[in-house]
Amino acid sequence: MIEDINLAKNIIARRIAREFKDNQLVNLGIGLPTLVANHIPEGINVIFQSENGIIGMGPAPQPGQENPDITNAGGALVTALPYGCYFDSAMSFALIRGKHVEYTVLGALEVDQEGSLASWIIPGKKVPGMGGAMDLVVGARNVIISTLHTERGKPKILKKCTLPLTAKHVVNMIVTELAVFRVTPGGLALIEVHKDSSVDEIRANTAADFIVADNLKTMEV
Amino acid sequence: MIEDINLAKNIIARRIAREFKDNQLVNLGIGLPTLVANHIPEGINVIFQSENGIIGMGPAPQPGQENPDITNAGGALVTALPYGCYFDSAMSFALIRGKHVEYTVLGALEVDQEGSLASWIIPGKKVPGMGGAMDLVVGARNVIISTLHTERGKPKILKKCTLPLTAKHVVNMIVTELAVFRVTPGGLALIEVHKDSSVDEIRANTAADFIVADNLKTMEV
Amino acid sequence: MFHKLIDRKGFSDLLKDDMTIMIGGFLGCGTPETLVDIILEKGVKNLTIICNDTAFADRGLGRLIAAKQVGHVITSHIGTNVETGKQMVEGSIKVDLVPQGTLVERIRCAGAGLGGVLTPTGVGTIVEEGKQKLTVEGVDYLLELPLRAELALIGGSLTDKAGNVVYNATTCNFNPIMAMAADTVVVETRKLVEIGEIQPELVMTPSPLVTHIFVSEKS
Amino acid sequence: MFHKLIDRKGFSDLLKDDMTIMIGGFLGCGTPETLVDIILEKGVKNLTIICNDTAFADRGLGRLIAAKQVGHVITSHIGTNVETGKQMVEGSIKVDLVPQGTLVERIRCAGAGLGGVLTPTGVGTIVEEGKQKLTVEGVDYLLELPLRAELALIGGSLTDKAGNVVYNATTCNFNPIMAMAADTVVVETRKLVEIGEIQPELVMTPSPLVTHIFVSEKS
Repeated sequence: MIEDINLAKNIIARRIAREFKDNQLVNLGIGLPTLVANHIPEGINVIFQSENGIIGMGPAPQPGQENPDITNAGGALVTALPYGCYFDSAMSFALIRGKHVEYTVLGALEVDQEGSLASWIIPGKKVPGMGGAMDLVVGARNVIISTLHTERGKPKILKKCTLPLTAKHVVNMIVTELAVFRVTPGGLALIEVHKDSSVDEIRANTAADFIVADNLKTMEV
Repeated sequence: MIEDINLAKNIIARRIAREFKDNQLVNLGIGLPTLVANHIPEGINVIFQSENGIIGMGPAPQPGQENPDITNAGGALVTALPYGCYFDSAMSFALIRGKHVEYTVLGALEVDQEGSLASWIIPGKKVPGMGGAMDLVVGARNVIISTLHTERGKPKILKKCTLPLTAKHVVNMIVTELAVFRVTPGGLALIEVHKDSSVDEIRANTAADFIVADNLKTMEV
Repeated sequence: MFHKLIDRKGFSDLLKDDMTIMIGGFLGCGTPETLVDIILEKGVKNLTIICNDTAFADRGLGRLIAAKQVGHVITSHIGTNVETGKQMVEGSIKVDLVPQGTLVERIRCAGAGLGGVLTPTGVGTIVEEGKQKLTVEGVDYLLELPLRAELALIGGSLTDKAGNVVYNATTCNFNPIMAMAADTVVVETRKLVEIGEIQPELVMTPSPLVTHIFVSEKS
Repeated sequence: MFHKLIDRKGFSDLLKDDMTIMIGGFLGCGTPETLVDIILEKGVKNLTIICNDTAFADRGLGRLIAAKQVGHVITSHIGTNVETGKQMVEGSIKVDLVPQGTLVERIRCAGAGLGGVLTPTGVGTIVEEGKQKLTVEGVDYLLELPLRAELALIGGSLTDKAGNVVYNATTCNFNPIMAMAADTVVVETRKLVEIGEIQPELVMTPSPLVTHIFVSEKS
C-alpha cells in the first residue's frame, strides 16, 4: 500500500491525465479529480469544461489577477484561456448530457463491478446533493472514477454499491493509487498495477470480483 | 361591403393596432398582419418580435441602409431598434410557446366559432407548411385573426373549419373589414360593426353562429 | 416608454410570506446580493426557494436559510451551507434535491411552454421515485415536469433601461433560464446603461422578460 | 493544437449519397452558401435535409432541391420554393412538415441528450398523427422525439481558429442548435480571426462542437 495520501492522490491524477488526447473536452469534479489538471502531458491540449458555464478554463489566477466573475463549479476563482467561452446552465448541461464531453472524472463513495457509482448521499449522515454529478456520469462519453483504493482500511470497489446510486452501469474506468480497472461487458478487468503493488495486494483490498487482463501492465505514472 | 381590398386591409390593420398597450410584445404574421405595424397609435410603443430571432424589429431599411443579416420571418430586410436584440430559434420559440408574447396576429384560410383556425394547408392544392404558426397560436397570450370577411364571396368565418387545423380553440379575436368578434366560452360574439356595415350584412356574410354583444359598438378605425 | 427601475422599497413591496422565488447564481457567483439583503431586512417567512445550490450560510442566497426564512428549497446541492443540512435534520426545512441538469431543464420547460422533458439522468436511482418512466427506442427516461415561480431574482452584469441583460463570464449560470419562468422578474444589475449601448448579440435576457430593474449596491 | 480549417476538397470528401444533413439558415439568411455550392458541384444524391424552410429554388439550400439532390426533407415551411411543392406532388421528394418550434426543440433534444419533449403545439391537428399523447396536470401534449444528422452545415459570421462561432443579428436562427446535433459539424464562416479576438460572452457555438471550419467565398 502507498501510505502517503498526497502521493497516492498524485499517482491517481497523473495516471488519469495520460488518458486524454489533444483537444478533448474534459470535466473534472471537485477534490481529487481537480488535481488531474496539474498533470496533463506536454504537447496535449485538454479543454476543460466546468458545469457552471465555462469552456477553456485555465489555472487559478495569479495574485492580483482575480476576477470574481470567473469561477469553477466548486466556487473557486479560476481563469479563462484565450479560446474560452461562457454559457448558461441549460447549454452547459446540454453539452454534458448530449455526449459532447469526452471525459468526466469524479470521486466516489462507492463504485462497483457493474460500473454503478454512489457519490452523493450517505443517508442520515451526509447529504450534500448530487449537483451535476448525475448528469455528468450519464452524459459524458467516458466516466473515470478517481478514488483511493481503500478508506480507513475498507475497500471502495465493491461487488454492489450499498449507498443510493448516482447512476447505474455508467463507469468505464476506475483509477486508484494501486491499480487501473476497466468495466467491461464481461465484468471488472484489472488492466494495470502500480509497480509497488501486486495482484495479490489488489485482490486483498478490493471487495469486487475482477478478472486480470491477459496483457496486464504496470501503471505508467 | 367594402369593395376596395386595400382599404379593407387597412381598416383591419388599423383596428388591430388599437388593441395593443405600451411595451407589449407582439408578433405579426406575413401579409395582411404586417400592415398592423403601420398603424400603431402615437404614444404607444409596441415591441415587435419576429420568430426568426429578433425582438425590437423596426421598419424596412432606408435605401442604402440595408443589412442582409437583419431579416424578418418573411425573409424581408428589416431594421432593429436601439433596444433590439437577437437570439436563436430555440429561444425564439421558448418566448413564443412560453406565453411571453402578448399578441400574435395571423391570417386565416378559415376560422370558426369555436376559435379553431386553418391556415397552413389546402390538401392537394397548396401546402406551404405551418412554419411558426402552430406555435404562435398555441403560445401567444392573445391570438387575433386578421382576415377579409369573405373571399370570392364566400365567408371565411365558419361554424367549423373544413381544412386541416393549425390549432383548436385558440383564437381570441377575429377582425375583418366589417366587424370585430370575440371568441367567448359561450360562443362567438359580435362586439363591433364597421360604420358602413350592419348586423344584417354581417349575418349574411358569416357562416358561423354568433351572438350580438349587448354593448355592440361601432368599429373605431 | 420603459419605466422599469425600482428602489429598495419597490422591491420590498413585492415580497410576501410563503412566496416561491427563484434566485440565480452558482455558489454565490451571479447572485443578486442586494435583493437578498432586502429579503433579509423585510423578514418574510416560509419561502420556497428554487436555486442551483444553497451557497453559504454567510454569502449568497444561503443567508436566507441561515435566517430561517426558507421553508422549502428545490436545489441540486446543499453541501456548502451547513445551515441547510442542519435545518433539514431538524425537520424545519424541506429539501428537494434535483440533478442540476434536470433542474435547469425543468425551469426551462416552464419558461418555454413545454409540458415536460425526458432525461436519462436519475434512471435507476432514488431520483426516479414517483416519476413517470418512458422508454424511447429502447432507452429509459424520466419524465421531468416544469418548475415555475412567482418571482425570479436575477443577477445581471450590464442592463440597459429597456431591460436587456448581459451576463459576464460565469455569472450567467441559471440567471437567463430563470428569467423566463416567473410571473415577475427582477434584475439586480451591477451596471445600468442607456438604450443602444449594448451590442444586441450580447443580450441573453431580452427586455420583455424583465419586469423591474434594480441597480446593485454591491461593487 | 487546433487544426480545423478545411478547403473545398476537404469538405467535398465528407459528402456521400443518402446522407442526412442539417443546414442552418432562415429563408437563406445565415445559410452556408459556399457549402451548398460544393454539394451542388459534387452532385451527391438522395440526401435527407433537415432545415427550417426550403428557401428558394435559386437561393439558399433550396438549390439542392431544384437540382434534384434531395429525396427527403424535414422542415417547417416549403411555400417559398416552387420546386419543393412540385417534386412533392410528383412524388419524387418526401416532405415531413414539422411546426417550427417543435423542429428546433427536436434538434435541441438530440444535441442535449434528452429523449424527447412535451409540446402543446400540434395537439388537435394532423401533426399529432402517430405520436404519443400525454396529459400533464390536465393539459394535453405531444411527445416529440429527437432529430439528429450525420452532418450539420452552419453559417457563422465570425469564427476563431479554435472554432468558437459568433452569429450576427438574425443569421443565428437554427445554426447554434444544429451545431449540437450532428456527428460532424462544418462551419462556413464569413470571417476567420485569431484565438483571443472574440469576446467570450458573444460565442454561441463553443469550439468543441465544431469539427471543421471553412472560410466562406461569399462576401
